Amino acid sequence: MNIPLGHYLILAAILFAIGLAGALTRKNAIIVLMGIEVMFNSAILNLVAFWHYKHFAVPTAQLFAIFAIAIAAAESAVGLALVIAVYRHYKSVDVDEMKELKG
Amino acid sequence: METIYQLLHVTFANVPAWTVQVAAFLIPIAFIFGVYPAIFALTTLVERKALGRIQNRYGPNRVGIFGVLQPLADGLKILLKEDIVPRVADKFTHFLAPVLIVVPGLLVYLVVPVAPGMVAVDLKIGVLFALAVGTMSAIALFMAGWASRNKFSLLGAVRAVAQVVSYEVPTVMAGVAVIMAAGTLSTLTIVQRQGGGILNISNWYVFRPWGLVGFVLFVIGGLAESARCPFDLPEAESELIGGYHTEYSGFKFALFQMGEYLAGMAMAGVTVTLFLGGYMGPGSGPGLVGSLIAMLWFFSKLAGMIMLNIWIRGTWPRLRVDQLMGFAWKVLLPLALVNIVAVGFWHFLTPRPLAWVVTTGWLVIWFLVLTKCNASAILEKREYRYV
Amino acid sequence: MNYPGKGLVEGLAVTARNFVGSYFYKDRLTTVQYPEERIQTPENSRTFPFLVFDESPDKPRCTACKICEVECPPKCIYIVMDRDDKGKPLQRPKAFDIDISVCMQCQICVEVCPFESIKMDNDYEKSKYGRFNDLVQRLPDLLKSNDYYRQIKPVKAAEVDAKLKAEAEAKAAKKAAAVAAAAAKAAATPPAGSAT
Amino acid sequence: MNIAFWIISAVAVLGAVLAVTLRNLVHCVLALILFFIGIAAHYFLLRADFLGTVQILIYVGAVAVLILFAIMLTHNVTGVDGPKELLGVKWWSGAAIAATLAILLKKAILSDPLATLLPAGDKAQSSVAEIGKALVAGWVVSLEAIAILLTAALIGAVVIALEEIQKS
Repeated sequence: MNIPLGHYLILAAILFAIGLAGALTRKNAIIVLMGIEVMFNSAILNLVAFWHYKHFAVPTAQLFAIFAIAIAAAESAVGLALVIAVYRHYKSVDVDEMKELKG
Repeated sequence: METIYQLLHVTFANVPAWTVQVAAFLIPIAFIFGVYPAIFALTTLVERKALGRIQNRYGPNRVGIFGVLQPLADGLKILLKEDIVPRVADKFTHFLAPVLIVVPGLLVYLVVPVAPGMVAVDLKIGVLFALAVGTMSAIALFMAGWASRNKFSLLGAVRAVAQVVSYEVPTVMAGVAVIMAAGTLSTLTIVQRQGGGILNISNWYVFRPWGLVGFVLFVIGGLAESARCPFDLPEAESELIGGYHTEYSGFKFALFQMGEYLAGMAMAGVTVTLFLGGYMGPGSGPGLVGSLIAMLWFFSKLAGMIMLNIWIRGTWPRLRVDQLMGFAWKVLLPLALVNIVAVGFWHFLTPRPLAWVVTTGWLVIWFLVLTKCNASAILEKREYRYV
Repeated sequence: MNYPGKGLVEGLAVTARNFVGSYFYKDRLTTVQYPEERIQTPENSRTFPFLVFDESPDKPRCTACKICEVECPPKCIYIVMDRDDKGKPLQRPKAFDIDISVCMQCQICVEVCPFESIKMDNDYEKSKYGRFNDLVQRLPDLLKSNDYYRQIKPVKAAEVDAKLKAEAEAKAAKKAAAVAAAAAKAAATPPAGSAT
Repeated sequence: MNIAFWIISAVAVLGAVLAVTLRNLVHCVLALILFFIGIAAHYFLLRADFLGTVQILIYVGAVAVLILFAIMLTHNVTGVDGPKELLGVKWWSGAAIAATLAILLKKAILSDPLATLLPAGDKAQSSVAEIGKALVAGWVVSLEAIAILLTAALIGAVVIALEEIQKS
């Protein structure tokens, strides 16, 4: 495979930008979470790309990726639970409507 | 693939090398796309006949001698049927779901070895791959149920997804026991570890205390993941009409049936690989004759697992939804975790008889404890009028 | 001994017994393989009426009295009496049609028939391709021998035969008596006549 | 292999774009699944097949299903966002942000000498055993921390989602 590392980094950057745009512009809290997932994944892709091109002999980067995936899974579980709780309260998942800090 | 390549390379020494490479690449694919759907077609017939015999009926015996052409007739009939798509359905997703449902079932066969060295791809993470790909069917089921715009379809889809996700956990845990014992994730190596012993049989993992428990857990999990009886709640006719495939007809419906059966057979194949010694059996080994015997062993074990599935389908009633979830989380998951500890005992206790005693005792004690804890969920024996 | 999952295992045993047993004991299989094997229909089962003849089809028991035609609730029977060249009734039907798409199998025609001529059949394979004319049973379709009747309904046929025989005997006896009486009368009158 | 890279990248980018722009929430999740599968394929291409499988198992098998369930529990699912959100001012501003960020990152990446780095040669698959050994040898504290984190997240999610039911 003679794809330079830069291609992977740019791909990850594009995906990160898409995820960020989604997280910033969409009103629906679930889609905001999905945008954050996209950002997470692009970051992990970066990590794996660096591992493949630079430090193939040591599995540390893969461990980091696994930890990141685990954290992302935990984050999405808690985030979605929060979304459901917020929906129960406001009867909406529109992030623009969640202005109050008190319940 | 490498084995096939070498076999071809030795046999056809004077053809160009790239031909051999392409052939070695195509043969496993052709095998997977040819043999397993053929077994699926045969299974539909065998299942109907066996269910008939279980209910003291004949089963299909009209088309061809003993009804052997029944799958052909079914296929023709279903091909000629009209394909109806609901007007309000989400057309694209509705179309995509039946296509996607066949894919995971076929992908699992990539890592199921049928003879020494004969596996389409000898992945180092074979078991994990099979289990991960098996989960993907949940998405296709959900797409089907949601795209149909039908309450019953959606309910069936939600049930299917919840069930697959819940039963995935104990199934993977039961697989972890085998992975720990074998020390590898490669399916080929796991099968090789089960060779030797008396007649190539005594080292099968099912003949270990933890292996037996793992086998039972894996079979239950496999039944639940492929939504077969007694876990066929996603398509419970009496409750949900047809579940997620209510709004499908014609060839798409056939694809759903095919995907379901292929997934069930794939789980049976993985069970055979992990617990029943894969292709290991008296007479199986390297070389052409040994490979053929090994293949025979594998497919007879697969047939045995399929027959077990049919037997269970013909016998046990469907679970209730709350019982389903409770069973997965309160019985199967703790038992799977306990089983992992049992493998640890097995690995570290040096005199084998001691390991047998300790592992068996550990598992039995925990089984009894779990039964006691779940006693409230076990129904009282009821007397029926027609015994 | 009671253990968890006992019922499940027992259920598996039952189905396994069925599975194996159905291959060895034919009587476990209750299915009738229909076109090849048929079960004897019960005596009281009935489908559509037919006409009984005794010796030959051209001498049916039916006398074309039209009682059944009159009594038939859905009016599915159509009878034309046969007449000779001079217009004299021959006491047999020239046409006897039953539209089985209309017939409701009520058996009233059988009840009212004074000659034990019309009976209910057991033949259920009456499906036809045509929708109108094919479902009308003509006289040749309807005529069936008494042997056939005995075969499908042995008990009733025996009763009918006994009754007809008794009637015939009574008739013969009556006739004989009448002949005897006439003879006696004839024997008695000439002396009187001769006396006058 | 180069073709594989471009195809998989196209699939991943398509999935990501559709996931954040589509109106129908369930379609968004399906596009997100496409994106996850694309990323998993990239892992396979980068010879990290354990990670690729984990990606499928966790993201496609669990997270996507979780999101689907969250949608089922919160919304009447279809056509809720309306067309005005798409191609409105917000959408354009989002696109501008994404484009700016991507261009900036691209400049930064290309200015670095690492960007032209090629893999040293065709290497074998990474060993799962190595990862396992490293997990329980050097990184066992992190592993335990992750385990505790996951347990806490599980309990936390249940508590948060159950709260209202207990009140009512």
